[in-house]
Amino acid sequence: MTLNQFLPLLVVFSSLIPGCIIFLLGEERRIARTVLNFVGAICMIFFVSLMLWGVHRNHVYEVRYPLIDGVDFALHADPFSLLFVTLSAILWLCTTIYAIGYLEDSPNRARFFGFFSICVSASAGIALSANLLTFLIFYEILTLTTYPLVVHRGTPEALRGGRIYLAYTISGGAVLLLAIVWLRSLVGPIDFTEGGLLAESVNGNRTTFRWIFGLLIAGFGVKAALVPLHGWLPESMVAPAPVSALLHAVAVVKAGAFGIVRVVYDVFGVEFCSQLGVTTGLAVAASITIIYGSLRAVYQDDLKRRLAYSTISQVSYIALGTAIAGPLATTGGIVHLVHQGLMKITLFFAAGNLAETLGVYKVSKLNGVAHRMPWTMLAFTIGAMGMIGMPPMAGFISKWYLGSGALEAGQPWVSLVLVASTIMNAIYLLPIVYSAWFKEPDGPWPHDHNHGKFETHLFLLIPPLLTASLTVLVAVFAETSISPLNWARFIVSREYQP
Amino acid sequence: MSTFLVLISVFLPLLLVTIWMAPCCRAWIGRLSVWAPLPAIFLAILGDDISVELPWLLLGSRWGLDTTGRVFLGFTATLWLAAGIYARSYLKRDPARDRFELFYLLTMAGNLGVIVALDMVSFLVFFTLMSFASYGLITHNRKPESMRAGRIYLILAVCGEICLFWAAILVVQQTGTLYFDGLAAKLAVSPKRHVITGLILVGFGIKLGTMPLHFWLPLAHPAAPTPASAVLSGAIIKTGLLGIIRFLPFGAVAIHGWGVAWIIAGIASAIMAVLIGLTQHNPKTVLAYSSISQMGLINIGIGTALMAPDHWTMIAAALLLYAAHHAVAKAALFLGVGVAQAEIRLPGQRMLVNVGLVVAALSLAGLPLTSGFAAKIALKDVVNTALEPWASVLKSLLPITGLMTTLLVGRFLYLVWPSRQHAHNRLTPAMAIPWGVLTAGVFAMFIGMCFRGIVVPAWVSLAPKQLWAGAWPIITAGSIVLLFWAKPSLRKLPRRLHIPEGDLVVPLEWIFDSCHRIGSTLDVTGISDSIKKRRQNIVDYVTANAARVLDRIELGLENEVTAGGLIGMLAVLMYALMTL
Amino acid sequence: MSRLRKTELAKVGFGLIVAMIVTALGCAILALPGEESGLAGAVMLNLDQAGAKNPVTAVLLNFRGYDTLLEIAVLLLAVLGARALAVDESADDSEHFRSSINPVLIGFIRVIAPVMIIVAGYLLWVGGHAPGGAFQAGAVLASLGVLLVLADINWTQHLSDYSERILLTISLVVFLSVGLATMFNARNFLEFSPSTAKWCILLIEAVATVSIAVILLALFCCGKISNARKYHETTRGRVE
Amino acid sequence: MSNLLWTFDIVLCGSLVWLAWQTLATADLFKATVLFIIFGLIMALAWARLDAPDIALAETAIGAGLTGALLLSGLAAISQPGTRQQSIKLDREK
Amino acid sequence: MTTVTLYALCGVILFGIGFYGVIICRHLLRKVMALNLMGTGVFLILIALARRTPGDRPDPVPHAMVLTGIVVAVSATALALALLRRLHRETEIGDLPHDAK
Amino acid sequence: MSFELTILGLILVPLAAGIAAFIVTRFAAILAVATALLQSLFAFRLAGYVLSNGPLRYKIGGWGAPLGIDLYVDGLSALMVIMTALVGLAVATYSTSYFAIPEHGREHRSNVDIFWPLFLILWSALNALFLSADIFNLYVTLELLTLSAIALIGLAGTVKSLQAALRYLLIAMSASLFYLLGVALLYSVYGTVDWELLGAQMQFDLPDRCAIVLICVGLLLKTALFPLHFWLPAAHANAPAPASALLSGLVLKASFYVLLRMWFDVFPYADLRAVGNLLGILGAAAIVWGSVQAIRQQHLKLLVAYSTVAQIGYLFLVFSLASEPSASWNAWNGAAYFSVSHAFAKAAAFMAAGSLVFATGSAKIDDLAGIAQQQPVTVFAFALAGVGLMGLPPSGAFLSKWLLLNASLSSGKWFFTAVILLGSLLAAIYVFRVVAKSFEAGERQPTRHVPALMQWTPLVLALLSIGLGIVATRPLELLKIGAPVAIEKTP
Repeated sequence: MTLNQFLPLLVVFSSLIPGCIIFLLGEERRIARTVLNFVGAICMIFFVSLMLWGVHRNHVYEVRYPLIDGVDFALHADPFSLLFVTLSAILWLCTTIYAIGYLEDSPNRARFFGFFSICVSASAGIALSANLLTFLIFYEILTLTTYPLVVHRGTPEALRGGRIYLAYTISGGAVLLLAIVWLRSLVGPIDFTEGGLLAESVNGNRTTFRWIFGLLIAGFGVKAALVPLHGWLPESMVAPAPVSALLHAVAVVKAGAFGIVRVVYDVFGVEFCSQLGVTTGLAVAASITIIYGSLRAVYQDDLKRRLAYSTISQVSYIALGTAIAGPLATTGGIVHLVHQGLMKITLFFAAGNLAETLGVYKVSKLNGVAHRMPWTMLAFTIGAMGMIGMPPMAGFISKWYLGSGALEAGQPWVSLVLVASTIMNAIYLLPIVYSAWFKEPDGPWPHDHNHGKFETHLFLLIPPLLTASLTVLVAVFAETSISPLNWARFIVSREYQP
Repeated sequence: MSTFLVLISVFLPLLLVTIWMAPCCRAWIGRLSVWAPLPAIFLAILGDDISVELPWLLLGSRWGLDTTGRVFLGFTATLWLAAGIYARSYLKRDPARDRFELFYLLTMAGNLGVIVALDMVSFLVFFTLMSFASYGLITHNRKPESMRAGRIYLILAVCGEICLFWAAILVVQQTGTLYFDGLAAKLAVSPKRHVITGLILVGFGIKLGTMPLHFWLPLAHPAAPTPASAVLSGAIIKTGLLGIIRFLPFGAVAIHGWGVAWIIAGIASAIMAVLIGLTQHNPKTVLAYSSISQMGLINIGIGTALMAPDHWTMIAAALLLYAAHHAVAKAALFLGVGVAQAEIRLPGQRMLVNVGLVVAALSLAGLPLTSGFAAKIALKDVVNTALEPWASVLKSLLPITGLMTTLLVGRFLYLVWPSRQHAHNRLTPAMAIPWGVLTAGVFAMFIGMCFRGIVVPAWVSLAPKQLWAGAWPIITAGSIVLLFWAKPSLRKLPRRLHIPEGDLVVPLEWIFDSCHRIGSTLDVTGISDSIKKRRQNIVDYVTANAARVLDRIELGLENEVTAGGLIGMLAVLMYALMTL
Repeated sequence: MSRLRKTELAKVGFGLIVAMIVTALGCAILALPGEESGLAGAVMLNLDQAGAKNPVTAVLLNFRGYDTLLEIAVLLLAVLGARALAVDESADDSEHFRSSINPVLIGFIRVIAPVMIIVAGYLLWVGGHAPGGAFQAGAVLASLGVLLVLADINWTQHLSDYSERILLTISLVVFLSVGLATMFNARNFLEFSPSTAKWCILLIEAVATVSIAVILLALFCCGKISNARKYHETTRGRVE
Repeated sequence: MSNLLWTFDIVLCGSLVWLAWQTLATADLFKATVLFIIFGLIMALAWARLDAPDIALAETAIGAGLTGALLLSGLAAISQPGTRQQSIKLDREK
Repeated sequence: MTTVTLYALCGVILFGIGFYGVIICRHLLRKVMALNLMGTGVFLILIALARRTPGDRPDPVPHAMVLTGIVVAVSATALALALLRRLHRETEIGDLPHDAK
Repeated sequence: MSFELTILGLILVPLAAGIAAFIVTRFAAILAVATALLQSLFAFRLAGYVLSNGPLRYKIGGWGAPLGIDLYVDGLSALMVIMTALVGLAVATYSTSYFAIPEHGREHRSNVDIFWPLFLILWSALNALFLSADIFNLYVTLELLTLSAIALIGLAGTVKSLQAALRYLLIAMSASLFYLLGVALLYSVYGTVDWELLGAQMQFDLPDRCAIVLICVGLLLKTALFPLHFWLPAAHANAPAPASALLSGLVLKASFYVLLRMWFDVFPYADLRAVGNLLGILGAAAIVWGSVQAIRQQHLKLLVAYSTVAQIGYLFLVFSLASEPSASWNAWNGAAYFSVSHAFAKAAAFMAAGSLVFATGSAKIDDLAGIAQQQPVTVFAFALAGVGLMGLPPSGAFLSKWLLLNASLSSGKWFFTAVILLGSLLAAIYVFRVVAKSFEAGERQPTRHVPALMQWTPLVLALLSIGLGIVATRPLELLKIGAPVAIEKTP
């Protein structure tokens, strides 16, 4: 089936083409833009569902196109890529809705939505990449197209944020490029292979491979915001809320985390990684990140910065799960990719609602905000609870698997990390919930925009509630066959198959 | 039918919560929520032992009913129903009644869910729901002291959750099963059972108010509105016991160390709580300390069970009995606080109220012919099974606890005695009936137990020796109480000896605050600012100089003589490189 | 003082470097083989088919005619460049230039002009078999033009800009056309048949002479012959 | 004969080098230009000596003649004051 | 040393002088002259070396090349002078800003 | 249409069109665009011939080398011709609008009309250069190229442009004479100027060495390799925008092409390892120095011009990298492809810069604040071209850097690996300096209306430079044809 083979490409195009058309439409064609966005998002979900169906039945979806001899641009749908692409597709839809509400009446919307859509295709591309080169291509496209979104407001802070963002990510990209070229010059084409590409045919110098692994992790670690490569993330929180929500909670950081998982499992292979002894290093790095991120989050008064540090901490769970290297931990890490996305996007949506509707940016100004915006804060609360890992929220499932995995792999020290992180999660998230619900407002809000019947614009309200419900649903229905958890297990079963 | 009941008892409150979200529906949800525990009551009475598999839910769930569950469900649901009815009236004029109902329903859902959950994940889910939702009940009136109580409660709840989470993960990892069914046997052979037991005991011990993890309780329970206090003290703290029963490998293996530890903790709770409680002047705080002390007795039972796996069946029955008894009696007392403080017009009513209060109070102390009496007897059997020297220690201790409990309830009665209180509101039937029913339940339970043969042999327990054994501490203590009551000089003694509510929390808070103060006096931002500034200076200096150097070089390169020289030198160099 | 010394030092240093280069090149020259015929033999061998007896002309217009074509383009380019840089100042064109005509110069030109034209024609014609050719002839004609300009003999007023452009480019056009015309005979570009080569070369050279003359003159006049007077008002003063 | 020619060659080359150097070293630009033209004429001799009459002709006409004329006219042009001084309208670079 | 080498060496020296002049001379006109000297040096080398043929007829190919070269040189000179004039018109300077002063 | 007509058409059609455009000024622009279209057609046809027949020769005048002059086309030259055709087409299109603006015509209309013949002759010269097999003919074409380039720079008419043009002229002419002297030496040793024949006979004697040095130095000067780049920034920055595009995009590539040819085809047996390393190190220095200077510039076009200095450095890495047999194939391909992709990106960048300068009426980067809102297309074009300059995927430059990196890694020359990566980072800094400025918020004066062609042409060209990364297989396949024997053909 020809169409089948092109499905991965269609997924990428379903947001790329609307993005390009949006640029051409210009600023004023608001309805056309909205329709395009939705059509794109829905098409993407449709194509992704088709692939999900197919991959479950072991259909192969692959597009391969030689760039130069022996270097292919290749898209490939495997269970892991579909996990990420599904997440992107669904959250894109949510965020599109949100962004339409959020950016009402602000300038440069065509630019915003154009780049936004291209970003989504880039992350879809990252998800569907079949080799490291393709991954790198989309990774860099993602970097570039995110930049205009980060500096969207054009204020000095935005420009500064953008500068820092670029400084980190472009350097990361360069390191990645180096690593990929190096690896390729040693072992030839680098297609992602379940169980690891290098697992069998390794005769090179161990130290060389360790270096390459380090470089790869450093390259991905920039986007995954591994400490000390995390500096860009809090700074780029100056972006509009939908950007922070989708890109910095989901697409960009996840791209990094996704890359780390790919490298460990599909390039090096767990076996080989443990032989090299690099997994412990990764686990330690991830643990430090988790602790450090949480610790910093506690001291932030700016809501989005607090969430940003929380992201730094939470995304490293994925790396941690990968590094612990056992079926359970990996399941936890992989499923956290989805879960963290859902929870964090909820939090960001809510934070954006507060900023947009009430002009509230600081944690210290949140007293009683839930009386004014109960639904938003309900979503926030669910997200926050999930982050802490309370059942029956998504975070619980992730932590459950990570914890079990750590024990299974005989690395009980990881559980200490998780405990510390959980406590700090509670310390930096619960007070927000507490002051929003249980304190009385200090006075009138800085910029209270009245949106009529609802507490805020309807488009701003639906997405967080949607993602919050998903946060609960993915955990409550974790054992159903369509749940992320089951999909993660499916992925892991393939990675660990003999 | 039972399946349906299992599901509906949990889902009904949740469903009501969902509907509550729509503001227009809140009024009738409020009315309806009172009856939400009914399915659970039906289930407890009529249901079969059943387990419902819900493989799609969470990580694969199993809900259902077993003997333990039935007992717990019985008293829990009853308490919720009573408290619900009571609350309708009690909070009639409270502007935040909607909010109360929300948390009430959520807590109830959690509480009922915990009981029907037969797998760890569901158990944790409902336990969490219950724990966090009850925060809303505790902080209902938004007074600073309530908020403080809530904060401390929340901190401990989170810590407890973490312990339980890790315990659960360890259990699953060790046994490979998520279900309680057959867990004990598998856990008994696990090398990590000590760690697990520790985590479980700490996690649930917090809920049970075991010393030294108890300090949230005297703050939290009094802070909640009276009906909420009733369920908190009556039903919710019992889930700690339920959890311990569910998780630990009772009957399969002896975990001696923890058993001893827990017995000591239990003794400490039983005695210390009374001593501290005696100095309180808020009747609800006194009741809270009483709960701690009563739970101390339960903890003694748990400790014993850890030592003596062979007697588990008996101990379990005793513990269940004790839990049920305490639930009903304590709830009756809490509701009684509201009743006693209400405006009572008719003297007959006053009499009834006074009698009811005294009966319920003494039942706690083990007054013969009440459920407390049966519970104490059962407990005596339990402590006999403990290893020496604990068996003898405990045996001699039990009457003392009865005596002390009597002192404490005496203090309570003194504080709550209706004639002395300023009336808050009128006593309505909606308040009086639940209270009355629960108070009567103290007797009813005893009778019921006798007839059902739970207290075996029925008449043995009523033998004069037994009666005396049950009565003498009460009489002794009662006399002391009356003495104090009568003499005004002695009456002031407890006030002078007053220990702040939450005892341990005071030094803890002080330590925490001190740390915080010390931390904030270290001017971290100032230091980092100065570093930043210095760094900026260096950067500026380097940039400026680098710019000058770069300009110079570029200008130099643009000088044609330099350029020519470079061309020439390049040529010469290339030639040289080729030749050499 | 130190600055001066620095400059001097730089000059000396650079001089040394140049000296090194010159030495190396000198060595290279000395190291060359003493006798080397290059392509002389090949040229002589094919000379009779080249349409020109003068080997230089043969190389220039036949063997390496393509170079010559491009070379004329280079010349044209120089004119184009000069035109691109020229500043049109027709407004400044006042009459006071007229006063400075030197009668002696005019007389000299009257005598020399026909001679130069004849010389040019001769050079052109003789180029086929002896030294001479379009470049030399064109240069002679251009010199005449320069003289005319210097004498301010306003012969250009009848030359429109348009026809000037045609004159400037005609040699290239003809060269290209001839080259393409050879292709109709199933030959390569600029591949003259031995029989017609002579006439082709002559045609090209004739036209080239005119063009080159005009181009060189135009270069002297900053790209535009019609501008000549204005530009050389000052030069005249100097030369005289 | 050969010696004579040899001497001639040497003198010719020497004068060429001397003229070239003088062209660059003379302080006066006009003098330098004239020297350059003379250099071109002498060069024509050298071409002739090297059996390159075509080039000799071309050098006389173009190398010395036209180039000289160009240089002279250029020299004359730049000896005059410029007609516009620094009136650079569109030069925004700086 | 033969005539050929003599002239060739003379060409080399002219080339050197020309290059030196292009770089060192300040005035643009002189630079242009120096450029021409440099070119003449190259041409001289070419023609001199072309005379190494065994017979008395020199190799005509370099001759043709030199003719081409002369034309190129004059074109370049003309263009340089046109630039110089225009520059002088605009600024009245005869050298370039960064020359050695 | 036959091969003969195609290859001749590539050289002669622009020449003829140039003449026509000179005579009939009114239709010059249309003529140029039509020629440009025709050229693209020719160029692709030529590539087609090369792909199907291998390297081809065409004997002008029927004599054949060594007596006559041959045209020669192989993959490399065909690719260069295509590059010229596409960039030229874009420049032609852009210029129709650019020179229609009165401001760019200055007060002298007639001067502007000269642009078209200059442009077309330049084109012809480029094609002639890329298709020539004769090193003396290369000299003539180089001169043709240089003179037209100088005239194009002077076209701007500003003092700075005139100074720059003069300096360029002096340097480029000296460079040509160096080259010519080298050619003279080679001819006097081997009696031929056909590079294939030369390549077959080349020794490594003293005169050969001198010739190699002379030729290399001449071409290095023309290609503006650090530290001989001093003439470039001013010349490229002060020319009219389309001319800058041509100069940076194409003209530099011509001299580099000649050097590449010489190095691998004419001097293949010379032991140039040490010199190659020297050139590589200079290239690395160029990358760093050019980038650093670009970062420091205050003027947009100067920034782009210094970027050229930097990017030229990448090309020269090939001379060092290719000396290792294992790396030579990648290095050679990388350099060749880099020059193509850089041509597209740089031309686009210069044209976009020209549009921006026109729109704001200022050449300063600081005056671009907030222009993204008013000139989104142009800014986007600049940014895309910047991506091409940075060598981020999927641009053509990325693939080139990929190849170069591969080469540097497999040859173990770590130093170059580091420099290549560093160059990308530095490029990112200077590109995003501009882009970030254009995003800056705040009130700004309304900009002038930029004609549509001046907005979209750079964008299309920039997109092409990105697209080069996607369609690279064909060009690389083309490059294989007639690739020098000196490089190992195993990638």
